Formats: sequence, structure tokens, C-alpha cells
Amino acid sequence: MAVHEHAYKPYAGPLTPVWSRFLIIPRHAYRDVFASKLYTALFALCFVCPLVMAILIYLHHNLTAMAALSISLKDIVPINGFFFQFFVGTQTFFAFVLTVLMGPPLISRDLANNALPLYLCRPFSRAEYVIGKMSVLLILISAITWIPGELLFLFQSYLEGAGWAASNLWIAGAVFVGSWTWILLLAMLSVTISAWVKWRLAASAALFGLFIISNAIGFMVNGVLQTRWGGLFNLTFIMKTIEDSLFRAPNSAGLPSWMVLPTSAAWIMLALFLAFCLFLLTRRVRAYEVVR
Amino acid sequence: MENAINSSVEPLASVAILSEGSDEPAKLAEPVIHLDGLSVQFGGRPILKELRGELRGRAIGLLGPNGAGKTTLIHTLLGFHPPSSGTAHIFGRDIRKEAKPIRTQIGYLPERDSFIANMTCVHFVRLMAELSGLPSEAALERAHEALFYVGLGEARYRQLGTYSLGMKQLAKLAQAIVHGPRLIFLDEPTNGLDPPARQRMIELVRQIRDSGKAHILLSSHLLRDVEECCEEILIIKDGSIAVYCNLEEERRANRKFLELETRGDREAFVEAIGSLGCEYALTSERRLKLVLQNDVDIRDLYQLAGAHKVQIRRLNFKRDSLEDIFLKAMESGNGDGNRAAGMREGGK
Amino acid sequence: MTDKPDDHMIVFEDVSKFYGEILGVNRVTLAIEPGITSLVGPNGSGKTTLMNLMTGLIRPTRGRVSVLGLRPDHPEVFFSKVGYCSQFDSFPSALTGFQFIYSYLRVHGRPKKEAQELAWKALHRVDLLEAAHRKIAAYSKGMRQRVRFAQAIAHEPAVMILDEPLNGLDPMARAETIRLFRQLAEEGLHLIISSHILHEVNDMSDTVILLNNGYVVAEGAIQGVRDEMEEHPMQILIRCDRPGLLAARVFEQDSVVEAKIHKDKHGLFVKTRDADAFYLLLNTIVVQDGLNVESVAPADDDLNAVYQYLIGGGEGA
Amino acid sequence: MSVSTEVIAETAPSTGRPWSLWGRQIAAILRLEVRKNFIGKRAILIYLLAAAPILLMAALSAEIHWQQSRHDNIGEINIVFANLYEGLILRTIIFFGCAWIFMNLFRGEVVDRSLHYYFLSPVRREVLVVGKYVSGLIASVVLFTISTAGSLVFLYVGLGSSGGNYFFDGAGKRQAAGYLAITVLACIGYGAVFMAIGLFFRNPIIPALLIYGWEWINFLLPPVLKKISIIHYLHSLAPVPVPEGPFAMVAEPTPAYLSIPGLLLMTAAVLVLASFQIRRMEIKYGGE
Repeated sequence: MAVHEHAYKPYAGPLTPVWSRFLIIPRHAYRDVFASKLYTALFALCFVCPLVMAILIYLHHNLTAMAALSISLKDIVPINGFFFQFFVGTQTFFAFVLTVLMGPPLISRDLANNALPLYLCRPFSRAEYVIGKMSVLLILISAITWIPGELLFLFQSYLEGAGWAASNLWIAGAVFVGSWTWILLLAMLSVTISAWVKWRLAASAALFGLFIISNAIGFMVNGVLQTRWGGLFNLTFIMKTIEDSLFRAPNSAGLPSWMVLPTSAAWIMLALFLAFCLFLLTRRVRAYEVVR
Repeated sequence: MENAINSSVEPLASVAILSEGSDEPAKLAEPVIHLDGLSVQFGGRPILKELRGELRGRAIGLLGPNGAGKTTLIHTLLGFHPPSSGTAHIFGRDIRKEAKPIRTQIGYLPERDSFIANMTCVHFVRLMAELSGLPSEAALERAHEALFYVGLGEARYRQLGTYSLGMKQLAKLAQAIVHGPRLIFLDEPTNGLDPPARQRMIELVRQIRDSGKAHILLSSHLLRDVEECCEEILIIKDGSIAVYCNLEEERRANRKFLELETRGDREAFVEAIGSLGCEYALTSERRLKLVLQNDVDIRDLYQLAGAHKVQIRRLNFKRDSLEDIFLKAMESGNGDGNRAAGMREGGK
Repeated sequence: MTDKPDDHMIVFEDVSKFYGEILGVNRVTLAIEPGITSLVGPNGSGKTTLMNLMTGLIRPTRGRVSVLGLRPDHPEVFFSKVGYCSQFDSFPSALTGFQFIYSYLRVHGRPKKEAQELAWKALHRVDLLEAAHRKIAAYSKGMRQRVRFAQAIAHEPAVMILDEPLNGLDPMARAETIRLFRQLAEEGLHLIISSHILHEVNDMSDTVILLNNGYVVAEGAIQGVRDEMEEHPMQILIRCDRPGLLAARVFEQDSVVEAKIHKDKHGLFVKTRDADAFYLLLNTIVVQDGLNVESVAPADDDLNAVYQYLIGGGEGA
Repeated sequence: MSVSTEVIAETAPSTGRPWSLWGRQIAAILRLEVRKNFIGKRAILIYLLAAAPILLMAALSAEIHWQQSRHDNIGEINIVFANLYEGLILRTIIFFGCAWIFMNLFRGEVVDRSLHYYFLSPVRREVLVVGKYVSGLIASVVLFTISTAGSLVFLYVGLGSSGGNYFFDGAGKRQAAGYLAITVLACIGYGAVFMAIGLFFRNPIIPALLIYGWEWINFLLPPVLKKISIIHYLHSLAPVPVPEGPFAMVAEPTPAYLSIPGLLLMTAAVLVLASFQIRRMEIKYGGE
């Protein structure tokens, strides 16, 4: 009988390419996420809207179906920029819900158990860490926003023909960029909050509150000062403005004209905001707090 | 790209490992850690001052008073803090330029208890292995291997949060060795462990050392721990090296000092010892110290003991050599850095 | 109360503490005399619970605890006699070492001047004078440990309860602190100290309380505890070349019950019921077989061994 | 050091004239707590909250300043401010400000694991409660009276000369005093409630939000229930009655000579409750 000595041995096998390392984090995160029924159900729910819209598109081009329905769908729900803007709108809402649920524990958990040294003592940089944590959301949200969006677009242009596609290519762009602005905002926001607020519930609340409060402040400033620039403090309003400009539907909410913000201002505010988040993150994501 | 680096390193490694056997080739081999005027400051306050030296030992004990910069040194070598001036080389790689490739070669057991919540131990160690660049399956294998090695049995399927301090420490050790590093930093590995757990940890460190496959830098406040698992010691005092020397040589140095504890009528026995020409001192009614003359052997002592019906209850060479070294280093100023260098040359 | 006889002792009367279903300590009855008493036992064996009970941070589920005949119900008197250095390594935010100690002395009700003197005295004792005006947040682990210790003894209590006070201290600080403990013990104070480092406990403490799973498994002077355990034969470690040969020889004596060769093949553990006879035998064996003895040591007349016997674990061999 | 004598030396006063001792102890607690409330990272939020209304009013006053037309109808502006005060300052800023300050008094120390230093001092837990409450009161009153006063200043500055007249000769002074009084009372009342909550609940945010909701829907409640809410008493003190609208409450306003003692009575009750709770409190810190 042979006895096998289990001594310490170094690892000589192949290593994974460096660029792909940050994906390890989302991969492991999803293992836990989809272990929970709630999340899986919610995630499934996020695909209801795309499905419905796919059906609508299909009906549009299925003459028999059109005939069957006495009223003509074409006038009720025309497939145009608004159609897709509505789509992005709904999906980003779901994205928000997902973020509120999944965002908070991302980094706070590691900080609470000071796990960061364990990540950073490996060939794994702070940037990779943050990107990895963010991509947990990036990927998930992408899967429910622009990816199905573009698919819908392809589906439509396949049925409608190249001409439509050519003339409406901007919509594809709008869907893509519009989704990404939200994705970036949400991911960055939740990661930052998660890095600063230890306690999960509070973090969720903060994420929620930020939108509501900024909203309130925005309008209060507007109301009190009789000005429109309060909108700059209003995250939702900023995002709305950007969406509108992307989908060439200025002021789709039909606000009094004096409230409408210039798009450029909105973009700048968004950029500033993201930059600020990034700054906060770098303050917190460290192997060790250096006390002076 | 990582692979390339590895292959380029391997031969070097083999040299290092070969050299473990005998001291001679060690000089030729690449030093494990080469401190090259390494200095670190926090907010203008110097923490490490111009550290210089070549560490080669298989297990190096890192000692020093609180705030001397032990942990800072480890952190700097890991690339957590940038050196304010100078640098260090690990396996010949510059920590300033090649932090990543270095870190693939390093395992680290942090002092504060750190883990990732709601994860089973296996999952945790596997994740850590993957972060070190192991492919998923290999990582899983290695994770189980490492956990088996540190002796976490069924417990490895339990949530880390439920672990006792000792188990957490073992889990931390597992994650430090899972990717098979060639240099392992252990920062106070026995801190807060109860005696059995502590002994277990020390055993493991010894085994890793004796495998000769990895070098160990162990920082601890318990001289006993260091004495039990380290061959060389590096003592840091307010930011500079006070001593770097080889424990074995130190021990051999005071090999002639013997401590005895006896039972039975020892008068005659002691006189007899004296008549052998050994100086002796009676430290208590049962204990005595004596200096062995070259021609005298312990067997002779037993001869006498037998002759005088004396029991030698306890017999050992002066063991507290490390304590001596440490205390000496502490009272004498930093001028000792030179002495350290001297010792290093003398040592090899 | 009828505590008169107890008023120089710390008394546990049949004390149990449960956290919900979790057992803290169970049915503990103790009377602790002045001097250094060490609490030893695995993590989670109830050391901290015992200490928290003494200081009224938690209340016993059953039984009574009294310190020098006092109860924490009367904090003004009780806590001016008791100092507790807990293991929570945490501080009120944004204080310097001096402010920390000074402020709480004021909370004790000490007048400004006295509080300052006491604070400096305490800081001097733990040798933190130069760091006194730095923020604690910037202290090293050992310094934090020391400043907490200082805070616990600043008001010069008669009973000091110290939960792993040596944890994280460097060798000199350890030696220094132990010396301080001894000195205080000489002055007739109670020191209740928990520690994992058996050889240090061995050296410093007058009595030891061994805890396991919330039960007191042994108490008293270490030597005494050892002698209690007659059924455990004496264990001796002989480090030498050719331990195998030695092993073969020692069995000539039937009082020898066990001989085990050390892992590294350079030593032999011998268990004998008659130590005297064995040592005499050893003399002859060494001479006759020309054995090269490195060292001889009774492997178990210390706490370590007691711990082995009563609590067990991977220690030794 | 002869310990025995030490002990005698300073147990004497404690048993002898406890009041003086308690006085000194409360002073000491204040010394610790007040600075903790004003500096440290937890305080930042408070400053932001306190600053918000001032900034807002500053902007507003600037705005008004340009529009000469609005200078005359002070009444309208008063109402705007009344709304602003009750809606923003009172119900939001002061509410959450107090929530933050007073909950952190104990909960914060449990989180920081530093409460045991108090529990290990020879100080009665009741004394500790009083000390901490007062310290919280100092912090909140100072900050929020400043922010109330600040907003008022900008209100009248914005109105220029007419504002000046209104303040010095008109009803301005009385109203200002009223607002400040409400602010102080609010701190007293909310403070006690939130400190108690911080003692009773593991994570106090939820109860806090519940109360927030309760205070808001207060104006829907039948008069009986109204009585068990702080805003009720405060609202009835409002110097400028707030007209119909989301903030309005339809109820017979309790006269000041009733509402103020009522409020204080409630506060006292809550404090007593808190002292009972803290007597039974054990240090666990979740860990261990």
C-alpha cells in the first residue's frame, strides 16, 4: 500500500490572462445572486416589457393579425423614437430596483470584514477591484436595457426593411447611449454608497433618498427662486433631459418651457457627479487606512 | 503574459530551492528579499529608514517593538504603500516596477482577521486562488488541497462567519498558500489563538519551511513562536535594521552554557563537576549553571550523577538566545545596524 | 448583606449565564483571593463572560457575584474599586491618549487637578508619555493596548480585571507589564488576567482557573493542580541521538508505562510512574550506551501539561 | 501607591453628598459628548442639514431683492416662509437632525464599541442618560437656532427697508421669537424621543421613518391621536398660521400655556422610560 505525503507544493500550472481577472468578481457574485429565488424572479420580470414590445412589433407587420384587430395598431402605438424611449425608460426603472437591491452589499461587506488586503495582496489592482464590483451591475443591467433594446431594433428593422433602419439608425444609438448613461450612473452610485455606508438598509435608503431628495431640492430651488437652474441638482431631471435630447423628443414631459435645461448643462452635471463619485471611491478603496 | 513571466522565473526558483540544502550556494542564489535603501514615510513621518540587506533564509523571523515598522515593511513589500525612496527586490524583481508579477509569487496572512462574509470557506479560498490567476477548476482543486493541508476538514463547507478565531486563522493561512506562492508573509499568525490552535499554526509553518518550496517571513511578538519556526531573524528598531542574523549560529555560539536541575544530595556531585574543571554557579537549591570545558562531555556528567546517586531532572543548553539577542538589540542604539551586517557576513 | 467574610474576595456563588441558548458559563462557584489569578482556556470557554459578570457589564442568569462584598448596583462605590481592561479594541472618537484617560477620570468625578495627576501617572506606568498628546487613532496596536490598560488602572482600583492585556505587546512591553502586575499583586490587589500564552501565565500567576466550554475544570496553584492529577504519570522528554536504543532500555523498568519517539527522531518521551527510579536508570543507560544527551526535561510539571490533560488539543509532541 | 487609602479617599464624597458628585460627573460627560457631537465625521451631516435652509433663504432673499414688486406684500412672503419653516426646517431638517444627533448618543457608541467605558465608570446610568441628553440638546439647539435665525435674517434682509421696518416696528420680532422658541422646543421633544429609540431598537432608522410618517399624516388624525405627537404641540405654536395645503392641520390649536407644558411633560416621561431601559442594558456589541 502506498502512502501519499501531502506536502506543501507550489503551483506551476497556467495562469489566466490578466485582463480577464476583473470578471472573477461578477462571476462569483452571480452565483449568490441567482441562488436566491427573489432575484431570479425579479430578473425574469425585467424581460416582460421587452417581450410585450417584441410582440407589438410583430403584430405591426403581421397583416392577418392587424386585420383581426379591428382598430389599427399603427396609429395607437407607432414604432418610433418614443416607442424606444419608453422602452429604455421602463427598463432603467427595473435597473434601478435591481441596483437598490444588489448594490449596497457590494463593497461594504468587504470593508466590514476588511477583506480588501486579501484582494489587493494578489496581482489585482484597486482599479480592477472597482471595475469588477461595478461590472456586477454593469453586466446585469446591460442584459435588461440596451441589449434587448438593440435586439428589438434589429427585429423591427428586419421586418420593416433596410430603409427604415437606415433612416432610424439614430434610435439604435440613442438606446445604446441612453442605457449606458443610466448604467454608469447607477453602478457608480451604488458602488460609492456601498463603500461609505456600512449598513445595508441605510445604503439602500441612501440610494433611494439621493434621487428623491435631489428631486425635492431641485424643485424647491426652482419654486422658491423662480428659476430653472434648480434642475441641475435634480438627478432624475438631468437624466430625463439627456434622454430627451438623445431621442430627439425635447421636453417630452411637457414641462413649462422655462424649466427646461440646456442639454450641455445636463451632460456636464452628470460628468461632474460621476467624477465626484470616483473621487469618493478612491478615498475608501485601500488596502489599509494610513493613519497619520 | 503572466505565463511568460512565470517561465522566466522558474529556473531562478529552482536555484533558490536547491540552495536551501547547504549554506554555501546560498550566496550565489538570488536573495529572496533584497532591501535596497528602502524608506517609507507617512505624512512626512519616516517609518522605515534606508533599510539595506539581503534576506535569504527559509524562515525569517521579523521582530521589533510596536511601531518599529514591521507591518509597514510587509505592506510596502506587498506594494500597499509606495516607498518614499530606495526600493526592494523580491526574487530579483523591483517592487516599484513589477508589483503584479511579484504578488503572484507572494502569499499574505494579514494580522487583523479579514475574510469575505457569507461564503463557505472553500468558496472563499477558491475565489482567492482565482484572483491570483489560477483557472477556475485548478483553483477549486488547490483550494481543497490547501484546506486539507491546514487541516480544516468538514468545516470547510461551512460559512466563514461561523468560524472560531482559530479556524479563521487557518482559513487565512489556506488562502495565503492556495496559489502556491514562493514567499509567504505571516503577520502575527498566532495572535489571539488558544494554545492548541497556536501549536497547530506553528507546526504548519514549520512544515512549509521544511518543504523548502517557500520562504517565510514571520512577524510576531512572541519570541517563542519565532524561536520555534524561524532560522533567521530580522530585528527592526525605530525604522532601521537592528539585527539580522542566523539563530542556529547564535545557539551554537552559547552551546557551552549548561543548566541543570538535580534531585538528591548534590554536594559531592557538584564538587566532582568542579574537579572536572568546569566553572559552575548554584542558581537555586536545585538548579545550577555550568560552563562545559571542551574536553568534558555530558556523558561525564551522567557518570558523576550515577556515581553520586543524583537525578538529573532537567538538563539543557542555555535556550533563551533569541531573547538575549533581542534585548541586546533593544538597548544598543542603531549603530547595531553595522553589527548586523557584520553578523551576516560572518554567518554565511 | 452577609458578605462580611467575603469582602476581601471576589465571590461567584453558583453563577450561570446564558445568551439565549448559548452557554456563557455554567454553575461557577469561586472565591478568588488577592494576587494574580489567570483565566486560561480555549476561545469561547467563557473567560470573557466571567470577566463581564464580575464587572456587571452583563448580569448572571442565576447565582450571585460580589466583588469585595460589593455589587455593581451601586456604581459609585463599585467601579471606583474595580478596573476592567476589556478586549474591545475601540475608543471614543477623536481623543488623544491623555484626553481619553483624563476625561473618564473626570466622569469618575475626580477634580481637575487630581484627574490630571492620575492620568499622567497611568500614562507613565505604561510608558506612553511621549505619545500622550497624539490622537489614539494614530496609535499602533500595542500602544492602543497599553492606553486601554492605563485607562483601566488610572483610578487605582483594588481589583483589576484584564482581558488578554498582553495581546499585541512587544517582548519588552510584555516583560515590563508582567513586572507591573507582580508589583501590584505584591501590594495586595486582585488581578484577574486572561491569557493564551501559557509559559507567561506559568511565570506570573499565583493561581490559575482553567475554563472549558463554560465550566471551571480546575483552579488553584499550578503545581497544586498538577499534583491533584495523580493518575497522570510523569512525562519526561529526553533529546538525544539514538532515541530508539534508549526506548528499548527504559522498558527494563516496569514503572515506565510509555515511550514515544519524537517526530524529529531526536528525542524520546517517557511516561513513568516512578520518576526517581527512572532518572537513576537514565544515569546508567547514558553511561553504558554512550548516549549523546542534548537535553532532559520533565514535559509536564507546567501549566502547558495541565492544559493538555484537562482540556487537550494539539499541544506538545 | 497605597490603594486602600485611595479608595476610601474618593468613595467618601460619592456616598456623602452625591448631588455634587453627580453634578461633576454630568459636567464631565458633557465635556466628552459635546465635542463628540460637534466634531468628528458624524457631525458633518448635521452641519450640512443646518446650512441648507440658510443657503436656500439666502438665494430666496437675493431673488426677492431684485423683484421690488414683492417688497410690499410682506404677508405673502411671511406665508412662504411659514411653509418653508414648517415643511423644510421643522419637519425635515430639525427632525432628522435630532434623529441623527440623539440616536447616535447611545447607538453610535454601541456601534463604535465605546459605551462600556461609561458603564465601567462609577456613574449612575441615570446620570449618564441626563448627561448625554443635555449634550445632545446643546448641540442641536445651537445648530438649529443658528440655522433658523440665519434664515430669518435673510428673509428680512431680502425685503430691504420694508423688511427692516416690519421686523423692528411690526410683528417681525414676535414672529422671529416664536420661530426660535419652536426650534428649541422641537429639539427638546424630538431629542428625548430619539434618544429613547436609540436605546430601545437595534437599528433605529425604521422607527424613525415611522415617526416621520406619523408626524406628516398628523393633520389627518382625530384630535385624540394628534395629542401623541410632537408636531401637534409645535404646530399650534406657529407664529404665522399656516394656511390650507399639504402642511395644514385642521384642529383647535392648543394654547401655548397648555402645549408647552404638554411637550415638556412628554419629554420627561420619555426620559424616565429611557433610564429604566438603560438600567437593564447589557454590553454585547453583537460580537463575542
